[in-house]
Amino acid sequence: MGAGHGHRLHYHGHSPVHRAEPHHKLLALVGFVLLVVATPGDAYPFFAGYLAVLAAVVARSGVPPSYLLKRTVVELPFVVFALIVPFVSRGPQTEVWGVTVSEPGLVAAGALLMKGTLGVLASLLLAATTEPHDVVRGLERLRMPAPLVQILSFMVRYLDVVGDEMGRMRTALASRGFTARNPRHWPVIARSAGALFIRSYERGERVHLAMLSRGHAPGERA
Amino acid sequence: MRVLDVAGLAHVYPDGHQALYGVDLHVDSGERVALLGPNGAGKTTLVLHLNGILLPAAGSVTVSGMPVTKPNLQEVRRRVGIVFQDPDDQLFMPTVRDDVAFGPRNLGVRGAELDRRVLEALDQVGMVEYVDRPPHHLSFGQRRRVAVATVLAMRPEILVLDEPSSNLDPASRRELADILRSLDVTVLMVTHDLPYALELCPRSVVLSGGVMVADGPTRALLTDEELMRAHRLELPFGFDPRNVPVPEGG
Amino acid sequence: MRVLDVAGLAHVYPDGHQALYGVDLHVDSGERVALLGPNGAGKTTLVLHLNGILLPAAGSVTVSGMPVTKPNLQEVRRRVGIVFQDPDDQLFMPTVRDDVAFGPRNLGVRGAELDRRVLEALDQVGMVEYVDRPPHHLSFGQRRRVAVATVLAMRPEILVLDEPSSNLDPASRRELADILRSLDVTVLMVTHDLPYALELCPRSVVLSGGVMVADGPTRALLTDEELMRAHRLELPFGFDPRNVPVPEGG
Amino acid sequence: MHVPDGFLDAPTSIATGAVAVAAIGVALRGARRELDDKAAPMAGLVATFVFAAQMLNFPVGAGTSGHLLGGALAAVLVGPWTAMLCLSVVLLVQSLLFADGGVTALGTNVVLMGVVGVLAGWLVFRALQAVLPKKQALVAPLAAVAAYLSVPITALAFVGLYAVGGTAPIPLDTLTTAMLGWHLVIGLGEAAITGLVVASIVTVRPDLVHGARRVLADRVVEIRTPVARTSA
Ligand SMILES: Nc1ncnc2c1ncn2[C@@H]1O[C@H](COP(=O)(O)OP(=O)(O)OP(=O)(O)O)[C@@H](O)[C@H]1O
Ligand SMILES: Nc1ncnc2c1ncn2[C@@H]1O[C@H](COP(=O)(O)OP(=O)(O)OP(=O)(O)O)[C@@H](O)[C@H]1O
Ligand SMILES: [Mg+2]
Ligand SMILES: [Mg+2]
Repeated sequence: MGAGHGHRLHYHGHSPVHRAEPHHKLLALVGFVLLVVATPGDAYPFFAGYLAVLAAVVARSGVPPSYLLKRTVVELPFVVFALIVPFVSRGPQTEVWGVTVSEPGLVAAGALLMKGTLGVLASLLLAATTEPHDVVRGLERLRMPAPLVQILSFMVRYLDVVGDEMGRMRTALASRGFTARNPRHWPVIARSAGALFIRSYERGERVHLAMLSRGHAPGERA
Repeated sequence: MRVLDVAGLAHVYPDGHQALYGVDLHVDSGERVALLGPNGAGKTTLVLHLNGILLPAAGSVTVSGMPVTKPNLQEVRRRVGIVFQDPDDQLFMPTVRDDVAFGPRNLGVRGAELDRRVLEALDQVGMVEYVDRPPHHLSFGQRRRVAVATVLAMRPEILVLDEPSSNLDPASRRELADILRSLDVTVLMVTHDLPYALELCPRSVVLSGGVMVADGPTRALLTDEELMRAHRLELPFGFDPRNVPVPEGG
Repeated sequence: MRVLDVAGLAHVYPDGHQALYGVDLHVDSGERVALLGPNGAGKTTLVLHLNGILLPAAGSVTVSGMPVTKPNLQEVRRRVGIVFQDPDDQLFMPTVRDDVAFGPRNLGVRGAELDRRVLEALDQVGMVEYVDRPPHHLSFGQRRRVAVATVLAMRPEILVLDEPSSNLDPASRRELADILRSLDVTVLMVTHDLPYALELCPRSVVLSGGVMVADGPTRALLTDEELMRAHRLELPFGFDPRNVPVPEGG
Repeated sequence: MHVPDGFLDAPTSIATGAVAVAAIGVALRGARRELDDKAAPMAGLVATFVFAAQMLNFPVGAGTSGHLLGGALAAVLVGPWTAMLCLSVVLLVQSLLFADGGVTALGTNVVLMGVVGVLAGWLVFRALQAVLPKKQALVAPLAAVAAYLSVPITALAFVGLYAVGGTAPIPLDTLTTAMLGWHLVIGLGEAAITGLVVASIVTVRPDLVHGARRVLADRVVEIRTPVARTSA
């Protein structure tokens, strides 16, 4: 249940990208995205260049491209939005494959998609090559205020605790003949979600106290 | 009649660690069998196969003639009730009442009959007065008792208990033995408490290093010094199995 | 010298449930004391006050003359090592090695000395070969053994164990008793295993319903039938404390 | 409602960034009173739950994505200042690791969900608490109402920002209708979940719920003397 035994976004590896200092990676990510966003929406060669740089880093990291691409589904609602923009936007109309759309809308949608996708890929690469607690460490190095670091490190720990408690709960549900397919069962899930909250809190609290019992001084790193 | 049939069962955990290497076990209807063995022998792993929480890498498990496979899981779980080694794996609802009612409700029990079952099961383990408390705010031993009640309330045909007596106070331990003796079910009980096994189970099997190394009358196993020493089984301080009455049926 | 001094200790849990109603307990340096009592008596609650994990609603706890209050917590926790009843509360690092090293490292131990301590503690509980495994992938009994090792590695002056023998196989149980006897520390051990208490602890105290109801030589308490019956303490099947040798120091 | 990179123009993004930094600064000061030993793990867990709640995503017609916000839930559980910090942390993690919400739009997202969402929820909650009887049983329903209202308010703030610095030329009235319409529906889910979670926590650990502090009953400690004491 403890911190740091992998994460479903994390792709285990020992490449230079994995080993790079987390705060350097964070700065690189932010720099890269700023650059992408600052580029005018119709400067297509630049976007091709950014994509090439990103592809090179991905190749060096050894993370399979399919692994990253599968995770770009987070972008989906946004893609839907981008696809709608040309239809609902104002401005001069133009025709694409026999459909009338707004021309500035089309350009805007293209820019949104390119910028958004580059940002998403860069973030996913960071996640794939950096353990969550290293991200916390990196942000700490970058002088994130202490209370935020504290909340963040508890959050990272609780992701594991909640996952663990949820796994136990799922086993318990299954062995007493429960299947969650039926919507009539939703209230059961809602009620057990409340219990899950307190259970996770108290489990986390006890583990935290166990750490204190073994001389852990908060502020120091585990 | 044979109710539990485990043949050539092997299991590999997702991290690649193999825990069972071809285990055979047969239990007949109405038997009470103790499953003994050192820490890490694979007892819990074996138990978790009996209602399909874990699925075999090789071999098979059959419950009352039904193979434990995906399509039969629902029916198997209705027949096999497991009390987990860690009560926290068992209890998940906001109150003790909800938790004990959960199983029977899934079996279609409702209304007054449901209430009756819940209270009866809690009464058997002496926890009636805790019916409206949240289970995760009970003492460890109290949680274990509620965990037993959640399974009793389902009236399974086969009762599998993974170290049910650990963390129980001595009186609860004896009361649990009385309950198990009074029920007309097949019982498989994992335990490290050898006198308890002798008291309750006429037959014992020993699992060690992922294989079954012994199977026989409990008293015979407990007095086989070589076997005992080889598998980290020792009789506790001040206990001699030859000085105690044979358990009924043994 | 008195190392543990609990006076008038009362505790109310955040949900309003009161678990301790004014408990007194005094333990001298080098003593081994068993803390007995039924499920829900408040034993774990009492134990969690001994290093300030819970803070009293009334009364006080003093360790080696130091009151257990906020400013002293760090020092108190260095002296009092607690093995929790639930090993899952104790183990949180990604590997067994990291987990056992966690405490000594916080005490400033580093390098080769740290490795030595880790391996020695794991060797004492027979878990050296598991040093690189994640603790949450071990069997329950193995987790309990690692939990004991995490505390042994800190070399506390006062060792408090909450049902350390539950879920241990019989040989591990005896080995743990040997370890505890060989250490030159004060031991307070919660247990439901009365023969184990008799074997290991010359003195016992009984907590029941949140108050201390008895304090005396273990054998005397175990043979006081009225006391035993009143507090759900029963000797197990086939065990008579009059037939076994007195523990050293009792 | 996570705003991606490049959705608002640079001046607007910079301005919201500055507002976000200022708001977090104020929240850090305010949270000093709220964030004690017990509240720090609680804040972490609330962040985890908000994170999970925000994973429940519905694509929204003409907005971006619609999902549970969790601002009111966080405010009631840990207090408004800590809640702002929790939401900011969640948004930071989402943008850095999950690519949900752009890195350059972080300021915008913090302002929308972390500041507007939390404050709207908290102010509604406290306003209701001030006029209604101080009962523990009321905490959860009030939290549900606050959660409900916080959702359309946040959606309107989104439309406002878009009017100032949107890059895609969509007519404002279309956007307003779509955003409000959808979020009035999403608000129902928000209210139900917030109410249920708060209710289950208030019944067993009222001490953990910041919004229940002023209605908490005082605790009595009882001392008993042992019935029988055999000493030897
Ligand atoms: N989740 C897991 N992942 C990997 N290995 C595991 C896992 N759980 C258990 N093991 C390993 O499998 C073996 C058998 O474990 P199991 O829990 O079945 O033992 P057990 O006989 O129940 O022991 P105990 O008496 O301590 O409860 C052990 O060596 C253990 O380390
Ligand atoms: N977190 C909690 N919140 C509320 N009540 C609790 C909590 N933990 C324990 N209790 C209650 O306090 C009482 C004492 O519990 P405690 O865990 O100290 O018992 P114990 O003597 O250790 O029992 P066991 O032998 O079962 O471990 C019990 O009645 C229990 O229900
Ligand atoms: Mg086991
Ligand atoms: Mg206890």
